[in-house]
Amino acid sequence: MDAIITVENLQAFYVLEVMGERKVIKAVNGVDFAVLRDEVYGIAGESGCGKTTLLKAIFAALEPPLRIFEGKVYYYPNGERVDAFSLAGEARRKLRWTYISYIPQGSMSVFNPVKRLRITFLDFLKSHVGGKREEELLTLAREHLVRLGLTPQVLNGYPHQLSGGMRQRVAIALATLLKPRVILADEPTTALDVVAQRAVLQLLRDVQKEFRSTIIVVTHDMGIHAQITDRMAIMYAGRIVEEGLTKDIFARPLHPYTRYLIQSLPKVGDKNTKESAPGSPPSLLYLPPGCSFHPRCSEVMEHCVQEIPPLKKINESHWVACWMREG
Amino acid sequence: MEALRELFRDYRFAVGFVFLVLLAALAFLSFFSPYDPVRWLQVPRDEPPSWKHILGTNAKGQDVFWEATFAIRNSLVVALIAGLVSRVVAVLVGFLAGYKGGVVDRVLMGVADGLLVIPLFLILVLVAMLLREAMTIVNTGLLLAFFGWAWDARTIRAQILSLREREFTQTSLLSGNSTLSLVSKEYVPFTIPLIFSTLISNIAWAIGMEIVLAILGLVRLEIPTLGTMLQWAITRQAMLLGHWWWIATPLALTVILLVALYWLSVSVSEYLDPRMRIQRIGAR
Amino acid sequence: MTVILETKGVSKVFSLGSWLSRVHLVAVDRVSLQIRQAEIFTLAGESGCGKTTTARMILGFELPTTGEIFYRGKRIDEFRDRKAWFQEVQAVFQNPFETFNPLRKVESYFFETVFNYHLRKDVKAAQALIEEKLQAVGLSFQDVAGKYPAEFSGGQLQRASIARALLTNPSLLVADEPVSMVDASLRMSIVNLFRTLRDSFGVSVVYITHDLATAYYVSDRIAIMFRGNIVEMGGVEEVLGAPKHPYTKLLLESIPEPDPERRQEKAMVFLEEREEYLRRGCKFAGRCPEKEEICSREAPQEVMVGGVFVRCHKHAR
Amino acid sequence: MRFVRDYLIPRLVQYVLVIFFGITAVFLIPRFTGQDPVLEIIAQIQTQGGSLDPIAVRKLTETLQELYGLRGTLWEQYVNMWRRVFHLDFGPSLFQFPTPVSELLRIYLPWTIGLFATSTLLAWLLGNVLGGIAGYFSSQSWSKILDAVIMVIRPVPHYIFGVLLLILFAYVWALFPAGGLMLGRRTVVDLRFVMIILRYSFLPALTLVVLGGAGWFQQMKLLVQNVRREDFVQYAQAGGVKERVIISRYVMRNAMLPQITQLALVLGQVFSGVLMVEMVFSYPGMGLLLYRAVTRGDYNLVMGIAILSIFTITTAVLLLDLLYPLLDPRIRHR
Amino acid sequence: MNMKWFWAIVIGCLFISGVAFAQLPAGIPREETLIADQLSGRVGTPGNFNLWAGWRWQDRGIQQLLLEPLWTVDYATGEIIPGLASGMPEYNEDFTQMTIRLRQGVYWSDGVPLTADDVVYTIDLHVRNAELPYHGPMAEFVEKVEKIDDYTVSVHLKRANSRFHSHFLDRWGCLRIMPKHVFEKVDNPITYEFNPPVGCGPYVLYDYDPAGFWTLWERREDWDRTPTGMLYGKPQPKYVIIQGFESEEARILAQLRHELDMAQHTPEGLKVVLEKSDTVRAWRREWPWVVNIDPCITGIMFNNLVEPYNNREVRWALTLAIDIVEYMAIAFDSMAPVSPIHLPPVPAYKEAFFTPLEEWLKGFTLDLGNGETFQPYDPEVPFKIAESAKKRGYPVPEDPAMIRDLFGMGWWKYAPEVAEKLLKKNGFSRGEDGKWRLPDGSPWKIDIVADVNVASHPLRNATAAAEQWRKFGIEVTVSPTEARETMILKGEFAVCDQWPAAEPWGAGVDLSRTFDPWHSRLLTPIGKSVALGPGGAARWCDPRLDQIIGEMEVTDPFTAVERTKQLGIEALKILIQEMPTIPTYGYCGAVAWDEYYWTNWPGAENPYTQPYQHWPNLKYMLPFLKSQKK
Repeated sequence: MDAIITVENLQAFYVLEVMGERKVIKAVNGVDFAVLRDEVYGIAGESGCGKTTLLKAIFAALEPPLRIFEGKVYYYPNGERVDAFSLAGEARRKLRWTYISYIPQGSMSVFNPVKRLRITFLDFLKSHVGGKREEELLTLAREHLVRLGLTPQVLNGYPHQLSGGMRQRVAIALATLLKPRVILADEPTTALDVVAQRAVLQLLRDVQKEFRSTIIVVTHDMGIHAQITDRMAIMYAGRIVEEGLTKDIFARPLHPYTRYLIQSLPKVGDKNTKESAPGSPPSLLYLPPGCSFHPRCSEVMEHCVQEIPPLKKINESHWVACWMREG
Repeated sequence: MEALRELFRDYRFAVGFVFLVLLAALAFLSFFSPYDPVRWLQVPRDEPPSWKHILGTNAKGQDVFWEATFAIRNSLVVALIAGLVSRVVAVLVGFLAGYKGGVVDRVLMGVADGLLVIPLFLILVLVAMLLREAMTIVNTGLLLAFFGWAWDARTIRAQILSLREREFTQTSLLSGNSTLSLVSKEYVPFTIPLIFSTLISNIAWAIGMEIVLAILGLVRLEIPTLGTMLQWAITRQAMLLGHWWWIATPLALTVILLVALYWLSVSVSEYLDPRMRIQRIGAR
Repeated sequence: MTVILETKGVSKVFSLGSWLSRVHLVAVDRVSLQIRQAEIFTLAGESGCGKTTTARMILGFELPTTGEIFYRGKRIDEFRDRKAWFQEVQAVFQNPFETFNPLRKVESYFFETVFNYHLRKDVKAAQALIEEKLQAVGLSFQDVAGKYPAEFSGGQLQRASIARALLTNPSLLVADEPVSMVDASLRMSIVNLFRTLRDSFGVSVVYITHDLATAYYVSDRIAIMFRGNIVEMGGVEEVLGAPKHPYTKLLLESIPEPDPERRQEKAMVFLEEREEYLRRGCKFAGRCPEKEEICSREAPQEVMVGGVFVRCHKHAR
Repeated sequence: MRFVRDYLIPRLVQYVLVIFFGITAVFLIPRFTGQDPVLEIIAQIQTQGGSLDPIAVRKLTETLQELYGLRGTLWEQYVNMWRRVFHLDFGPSLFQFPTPVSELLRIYLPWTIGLFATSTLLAWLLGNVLGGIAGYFSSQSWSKILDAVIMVIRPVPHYIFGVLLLILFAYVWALFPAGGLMLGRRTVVDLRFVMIILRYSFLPALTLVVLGGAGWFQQMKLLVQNVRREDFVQYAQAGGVKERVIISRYVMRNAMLPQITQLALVLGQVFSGVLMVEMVFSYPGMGLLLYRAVTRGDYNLVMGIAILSIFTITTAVLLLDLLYPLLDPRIRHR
Repeated sequence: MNMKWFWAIVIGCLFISGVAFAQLPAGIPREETLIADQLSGRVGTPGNFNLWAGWRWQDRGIQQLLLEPLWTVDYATGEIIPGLASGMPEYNEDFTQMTIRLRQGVYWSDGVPLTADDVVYTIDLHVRNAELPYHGPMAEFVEKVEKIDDYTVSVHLKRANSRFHSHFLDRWGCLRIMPKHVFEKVDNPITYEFNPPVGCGPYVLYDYDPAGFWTLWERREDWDRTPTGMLYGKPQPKYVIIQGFESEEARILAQLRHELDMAQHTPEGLKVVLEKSDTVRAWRREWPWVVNIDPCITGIMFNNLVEPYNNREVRWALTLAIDIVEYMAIAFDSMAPVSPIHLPPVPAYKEAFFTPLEEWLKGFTLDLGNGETFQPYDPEVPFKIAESAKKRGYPVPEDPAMIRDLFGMGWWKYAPEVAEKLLKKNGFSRGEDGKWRLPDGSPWKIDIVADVNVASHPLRNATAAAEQWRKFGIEVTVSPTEARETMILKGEFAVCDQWPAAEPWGAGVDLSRTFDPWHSRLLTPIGKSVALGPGGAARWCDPRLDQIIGEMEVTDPFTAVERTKQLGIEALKILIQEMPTIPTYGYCGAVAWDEYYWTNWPGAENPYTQPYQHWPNLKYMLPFLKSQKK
């Protein structure tokens, strides 16, 4: 196995002091998985299931109140295993954008609003590439954009002059500027219209093909996962409840939650009534006992209320955490 | 009360608040002063601090401590009048200009800009001279209030402009709210931190301005304020004569007052900052 | 079927940019459409196509630069006041967390609506009415009471937003991208609501979206907008079942199919919004796969093809 | 050209109106202060020992009124004032008769620009840079100490701070002069000249820079603490952009924007602090000139300074408004 | 910040502070220079020396160093010093002609000799030119001026005036002689800048600050061709700088740094320099240090046309409500001499008026009605003041003569009960709160229109009076206002802190200058500006005084000395009886001299001349200074 990121029993909680009371939000509550070289890995789940936190932890961007309670995240730059949390300031800074980079959720405000994009690109380049003149770096940036099918003209503009879709694509270009091994994409298509979504997906696919990068895509939209990911995990309330090859998951969803996610998707030409999963995702502050999904599950059993189901291997590449699949 | 308890967890708020309470208590003490603050030769002159006169006495034959109680009271009154009255104007103008837009906005902001552009100090001195006999505590406060609203009205307007674009404005309209209740219900919670912080900076400004006017002798000098206390101490050379207690007292009170206000302002704005409030609500 | 709302040649012009580079955009260009009693009418298109501006003009938040809007034959600016108009038409917005002031309790909007429109006299009766509407969207007063927006999930809050809009028993509900900010898994619960409203309460819904899948699922008629123009309009089955305008085809193709076996591999051209707005001739010409010489020269006229309005040179002949 | 019609013209109209009303106010207010500059002069001659009899007083009054342009009704004076304004002629100073106001402005303007404009800008720069850095590293102890020191210094009145500096640097350690710049008309501009001026201006400038800078510092610190939380800053940090670049180009640059607007407006408000400093250090500048003019009812001089100041500030604000899109490309004029 | 930057700044600061430590302009040796403070502050018209056209900051050296008048008063010695004139003015029998004899051998600083032509030209020009401030008296009186010979001028007057010469008698300004050869070439003598200036004084202009802070004068090579040189010898300082300060602190520090030889401070400032410097001395070497021989009297002025101050008994009641001991403590820290009459207690006047009046004062009686009387004079006041000063910790001399010298001859008793009777007699009453009510029953409020300069004597008087009257039960406010002069001249006040009477000449026994403003023909209604300030602003007159003034006009102050004095005494008695204004204490100057570079200042122990640096007489002091070459 050629892992590029491994996550081992990760527990990342937010610890808040509210009105003199200590509150723990169990955003990532014991997650294990490995992302392989040269694949697009999807993480699906509703808002508030902890998927963004998981990305932050993978990116080793830990600012209070987020704290790691247990577990490790490993990087594999140049083939050796590195504990991401133990990286010191400068070492971590150097790995960023060269080994691992990050596509933000909304690109609305991630660019310096008062500088032309050229400057922003140069800032990122200069901080990682030494010994080059500004002109050379700018050429690098231009070539990169061209390779991704974007017009280098955007560099001369200001961020607010771009449409949402364009801005998101420029953000992707920025994130891939230094050909990182791993790209984390947090809801890269949310708030974009379908046409722009398509453009972004197209770009991500191109990036992956071009640079052989590993992409970890986090989104609640199963359509996106279907379109782009090779393997995916379904997250619910801070845990992975199902993991497998994307095509397997869409073909044979094992977890009731996964089924809801897939079946509720409307299709043109299909006017049959579709239902969402009933109820709302649970608060990460007050998790229900046992399987977190049991209050919304149509197949709930007594066992589900009492004990948390472990992630079980169903076949070579398909795992699920549900008492229904027990035995 | 919940809010207060939470605010007190911030040492800046706690210290600022305690300072302010102490100063207010000091101001309140003035009602029990054994001396008439206007009268001279009440006590032996130029005496350094002692048990009898804990902050010494000045060259006018006044007990510096008791004089300071009046000074802080009067200065607080001036600053509060200036701050509150100008707040009312600033809020009204800011909200009106921001919400109504168009001609109303142009006219109001024109007036505000006009006030900002004319060298304020020139007008202040001119008016202070004109009013000299009438430069009582209240009038000084009102005068400062008159010149203190323009900038803040602009800031408030800017915020209203951005709030006006937010969707909940429309929800509120759809809920049948009138303009007045829309503004008061939807915008006030967002502008309160701003209003509060401008209030505090305006109060600080008014205190500073009162001192400037007093040092120039443009207010009624027999009424003790922080400014007139400094003015007397300066003109009677308390500094060079080594009567440090006379000048240090109003100076220290000014510094403490403004530091307390600054801390309160920083702390409360942080507390009232919508982002933080939303976070707190979300974390419940 | 009765037409309850009609726009006649409504346009809206914005000027954008600083004085250093100022342009005037016709955000909405002579849009005429009709909304009938108890139907769900979808206004679809990518962002920046003018659909939100159209909705805002229908709601009266924005005044048309030219053109008129009629509600049951009456010009909407003739309504006695804002309130009288909003009793007839209500709205649901894209982001439920922005719909409600994050610093206020959600319930306050409900009570305000009840009392401002004099729907009920006392708190108890008001609460009963609110409960009724919340039940209709699958919530209860218990779920809402005392909570701030941040304490809801997106789906819940969006349903609450709809419930609030229903309080005045409006005839028309304008829903501006009501599900795009809601988790995909919860979208259907909201979309289904619109069906219920139409079927059970006879409410007309203007459903604004870029997602043709839900549009197809829920709506009766659809108008596809592109850069200020309606390029195709008609029954949803006709328009989406057999798209005539190349743009409609593009939109349909772009839906991310939830099927790993059917990936959109075809590359596509993208152009910036402003560039297209300022384009002469057919605004879609820049990325139209079926572009002809005339398209970049002349703006196409609206034609009726099989009960569907199309604005395309291809069909004009 | 809709820009011209919708934006530029209204803005220019506002500009002109502000100047018009400002100047009118400045014309009117001194005339209500109850001072009669002519009587003031006569009184001065009398109290200083000159003896005048009634005929002389009447004659002198008439003569002086004629000279000062104070004859005629208020309206005539007003019209006359505008006529003179357009010729940039503010008449002679009433109190420093017969020196023309324009001559006085010419003498004092270089000093004012030299010290007060410079120190205001310096205060702005220093305050913002330090405040920015301190705001970015607000959790570090040096930042906290600096903040505390500045917090205590800021409320100190200019007069007292100036005198303290004077006592410390001109008496206890006699490093700087106590005032009285000894440069006459015979001086040639050479290094020594520059040094003398620098030395003489050092303490007044220090007072203004420290007290003015303290205010900017506090504001900037708060602004930076907010900007630091913005997405684009956090993203740049995530992207491993060097901290120096983040501070200067991301944090400061954005936090600076409101400060720039403030600066133009603050220029009109510096008079009070400046006046105090001029008093303490016997510095020739506009503040004192204005104060004396106001207190002595020197209408012409008040008009001259006020018009200069109103014009400068209004123009600065207008230019800033027009140029602001260059500083903040997001700005859109509707 | 970068360390490099830090050090650059530190070094820069040191560099700036180290360079050119010498304060003075290049080539001006400090030890040959006298630096004096300019009382009137920074010059507003630095390039203009044309004193004849109006106020030009004359104490920047123009009157002290550059110009020489015909005559100068010296109040310290009580003498009149003939400057350009060789002796006193000579009148004819009926006072319609005055003859001026000029000193011979005097040259203008540009080498042109001074002659009768200059005098004739000056007077002629003033008669003709209405824009010149001295046009009034010249046009009113001068019929013809003629040159008798090169050194004799005869002025023919339109009507009798025994004091016409006073217009040429310099106290703090007079009509000084113009250099004809300069002015006759000038188109407009009003706008002419007179730069470089030409004078007959011992110094010429060397340089000045274009911003007006200082003026530098250089001793004339031919100082012996000036009256000063001829009278007193060579002025010692080669250079004199007259420098203005905007703040008391800067002035004090400059003196402590030996950068200021002569200065007039506030009493507090004086205390500081005396305390902090070993080389600074004051007029008196011991407490109370200050100059107490100034010819000004300070006090409180009423507007005698305003109710209730038009009532003599009200004025007297307010006088008796003052506890002068406390008053002096408040006003001037007990350091000034009180005066019960409208004259300053300078030595010359003490001898001429105070002593002769003392018995009369003791016997002076007020009628309180119902047959009650009260003798208000209290000769013990100086001793009471001495006692209070001693309590404050000041080293007060024991010698009674000295005490009377320092604190005055006496003042009015503190008699609130008498004041009460006087007021009640006039219909005043006390309210429930103990505050006074006017006869019409409304509260009695006094607003004292006051000077804005906190250090000034007028405001000090206002403050002290307010304090005393508040104690007495009247509501008093003090309103310092810049419009004070205007308001006072126009009579728009009830009570103010103006000098209670015009200063006398300061030499001789002629008090005409004090009484003239009160002649009934000058009585000005409220709203119109008075012609002769400050006394006239009180808007009071008395037929008895008219008569005395009339007689003075035809009495030669130089020859009929006894008669002049007698007239003065009679007039003073009327003023005391009527008390139109309240005199309190003689003006005191807190003068400090640094003995670091120059000594032999005219201190109290050796008052060879008046002590001020701003008076025209400074030029007569300079020849006596002794250099302490350092």
